[in-house]
Amino acid sequence: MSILLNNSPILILALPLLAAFLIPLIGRINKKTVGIFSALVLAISLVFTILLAVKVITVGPQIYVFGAKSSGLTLPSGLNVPIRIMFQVDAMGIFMGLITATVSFLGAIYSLAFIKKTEGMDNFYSLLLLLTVGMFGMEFTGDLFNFFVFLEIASIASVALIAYRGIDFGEPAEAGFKYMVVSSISALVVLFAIGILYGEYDLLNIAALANVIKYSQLDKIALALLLPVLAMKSGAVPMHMWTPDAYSEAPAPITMILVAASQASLYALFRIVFSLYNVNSNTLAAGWIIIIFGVLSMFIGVTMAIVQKDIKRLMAYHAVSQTGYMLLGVGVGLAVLSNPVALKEYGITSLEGGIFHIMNHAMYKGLLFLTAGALFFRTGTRNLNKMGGLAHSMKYTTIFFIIGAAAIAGLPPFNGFASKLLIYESVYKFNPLLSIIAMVVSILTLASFVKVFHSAFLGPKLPQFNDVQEVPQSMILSMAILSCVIIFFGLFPDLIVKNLVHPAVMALVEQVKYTGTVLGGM
Amino acid sequence: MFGLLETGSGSWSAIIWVITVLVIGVLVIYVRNKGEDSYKKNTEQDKPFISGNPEASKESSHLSASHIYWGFTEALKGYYKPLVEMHTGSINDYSCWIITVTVIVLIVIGVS
Amino acid sequence: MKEMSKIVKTVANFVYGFILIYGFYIIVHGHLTPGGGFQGGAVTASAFALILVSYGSVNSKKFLKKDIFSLFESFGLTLFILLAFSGLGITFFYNFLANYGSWFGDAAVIGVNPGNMNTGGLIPLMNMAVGLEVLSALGVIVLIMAKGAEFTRKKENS
Amino acid sequence: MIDNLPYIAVAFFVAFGIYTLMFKKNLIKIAIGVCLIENGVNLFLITLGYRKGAVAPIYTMAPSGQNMVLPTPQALTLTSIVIGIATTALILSVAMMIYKHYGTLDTDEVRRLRG
Repeated sequence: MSILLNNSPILILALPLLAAFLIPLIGRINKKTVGIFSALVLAISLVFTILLAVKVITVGPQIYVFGAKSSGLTLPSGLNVPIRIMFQVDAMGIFMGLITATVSFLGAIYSLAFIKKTEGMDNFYSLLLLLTVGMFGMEFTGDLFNFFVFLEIASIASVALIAYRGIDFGEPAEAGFKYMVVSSISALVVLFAIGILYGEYDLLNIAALANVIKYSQLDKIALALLLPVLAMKSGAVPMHMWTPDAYSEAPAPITMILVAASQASLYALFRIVFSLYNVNSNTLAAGWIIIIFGVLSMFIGVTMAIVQKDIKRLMAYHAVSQTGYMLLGVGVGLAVLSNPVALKEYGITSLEGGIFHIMNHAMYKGLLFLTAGALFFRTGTRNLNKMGGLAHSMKYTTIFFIIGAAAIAGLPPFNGFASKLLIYESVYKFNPLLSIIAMVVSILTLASFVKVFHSAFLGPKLPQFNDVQEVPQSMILSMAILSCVIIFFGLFPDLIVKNLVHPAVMALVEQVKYTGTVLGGM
Repeated sequence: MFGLLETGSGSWSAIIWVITVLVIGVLVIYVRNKGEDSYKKNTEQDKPFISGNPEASKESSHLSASHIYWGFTEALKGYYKPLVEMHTGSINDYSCWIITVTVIVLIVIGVS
Repeated sequence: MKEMSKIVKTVANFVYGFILIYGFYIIVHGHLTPGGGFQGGAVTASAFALILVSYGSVNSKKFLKKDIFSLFESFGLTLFILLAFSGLGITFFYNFLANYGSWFGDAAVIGVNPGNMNTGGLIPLMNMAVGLEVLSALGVIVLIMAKGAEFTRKKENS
Repeated sequence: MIDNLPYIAVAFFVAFGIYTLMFKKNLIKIAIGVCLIENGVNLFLITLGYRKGAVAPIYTMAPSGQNMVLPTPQALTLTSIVIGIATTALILSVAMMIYKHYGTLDTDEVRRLRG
């Protein structure tokens, strides 16, 4: 047992990876079992993530070195360099890992009923597992190049999943093409920046790099290359155009996982600015860049959402808008990072709001995309103009939609309110105007979800939807779990903030905690 | 029990909020029940009054999505027209935006 | 794709075996010389592409089967990840075979060496797994793209 | 000057790649643009590890007493090439799917998703 627990950082990844490679073999014998098999593997992975989270929160950051007993390699000259590939799981990494594990597990359960076509189904589950592996890797890795590899694994898997229906329809292929091009541009720019950092310091390990980084001209260039492309991968305006395309055309469970994948890029952005550069860089400039991305994303995302007619496209624009909240909260925290007084007064709170919002967003946006998928599953359309009166025949879906919509609009007592409150109050002390924009955006969010609710669920029962029924049980199960999580987070936000979010924020803010675990153990 | 979430300038507890809402709701229902009770089910009180015009069929009364917030988008036409046109859907523009923003960030970070 | 002329086919027949052997050589010597699983696999897959181009997609269906390729692909991948799992007693990817005396277990000479095949522990085995994976995966890609090209040609002609 | 030649080549690769991505209207050409940037970045990584007059870092039958170039960037480049193959294969297959449904590869017409 202890050997499993000691190896848990890698088992979280390696088991889905093994399953992803086994599934084509299993699929040759029996096609029906692959879905249950992958859900099972992801459940095991979720259990390991929870165990690892308990360990990280209580004991401290965990280091896992590949293929050797220690992370360093002592050269004959006596120089000790952290050359090995390693996983470094701290509170922030495991926070994101929990999101990934939950979301991908629920996505697999939802897919059991949602993916009906038997041809190519084993490939679907393989890719879903590979996408999960890529996200976990991005969140756990302590090595820049390894991060690039996992970024590419995640984006290749997600493109294949977005274009999954491209055999029958043109639009998914188009969305996949666009996403592939932008994500390979971003990955190559990331690789270029990694090359710059490597050429300067001969190091790839994030902690070791953070220890020696000087913020020279080259480091500035590396930061300026990493910042916009990682913001792009997380869907920040004005580079958000791939988001509605990809989110609306992917199958619904995949869209939910894609939201988490974009948040993994967001995590990488935070990791770069906090753990790698921290106060060495000009945090005010970097912070304001992130704040401007955030404000633009919030406002343009929500105003574009109001005029949409496609339900998943509308929700995708909301995903852009909600990403803005996270960027705003964390950007304010970053802008005051080198000012200890302001950091203590409102910076930490603002960071807590931004980080907490990541988890909340993954939950309620996942739920909303799943309800949109349920509507598509039964009605066969995503066009809001053609829907109506579905509350008569899909009662559970209606309830779940109301919960998700209330949470995204920031209505108490759901979880969206808790994190938005943290953001409003702390950002108000930094700059009142930003806080007011955030509140206006919240109102517009509510307005546009009222539109969806009215046009899809309310109204008389339409004749063309007479034989519409409630969705199958596996879909209801995953939506119900997400709703329970949302209500729990909404009722007890202090528990989550105290036990999960605050350690994550401190892991980001205190650079020494990150570098010390690697360099101290050498 | 009532875990307070510190927000820096105050605190928030969803449990207290829920209890308050329940208490107020009970009060409202109590006050409402004390009022005049002349409503009778299944009489002509149930029917909508449209100045004597015949009632339209229920199916035709559904308001579809593009009619909602028509006034809002019409009033903000000057804002929406360029914004919607910005989303051309052409992959060339997507890469243009990425390159442009990267260059701007390069300049800002390089100067600061 | 259409069949090509007799000259091309004869030359392809002649070269095919050499390309395969060269690819396998690169795979097996992955731990000693430049190359390894991916490069060798790509070379091997180019032999399949040669057959496909020279014989045309209809004729080459007899000996290039997508089904078998995809079977080998997942087999190679599974083998690789199982080899990585086998070191789990210490850490993932731990090279427990190296310097152990048995399979690929001879101690490697530090510095300039004559290139003993029997070194490297798990690494040559992993190279072989990756080579198997890559040659079959690229084979599948080539076959599927040939199938797609067939379709677009039909569409253009009609 | 002559030492910096690889870096100038990198700049050309990346610049042509970006030009192709921004102004070329054919999906296949856009795939080529991505490949160009990728090759530029790979060349950049390889050049970082190069030392003048050094030999390849292979100990099998190596000439003794000579400097060797840094092997790590070469390992990175190999990985990046492998990933690049996957990316290119995926872009091209998706482009084929688009052609199947849209009957064109023009980016001005491949934009049913917009607004």
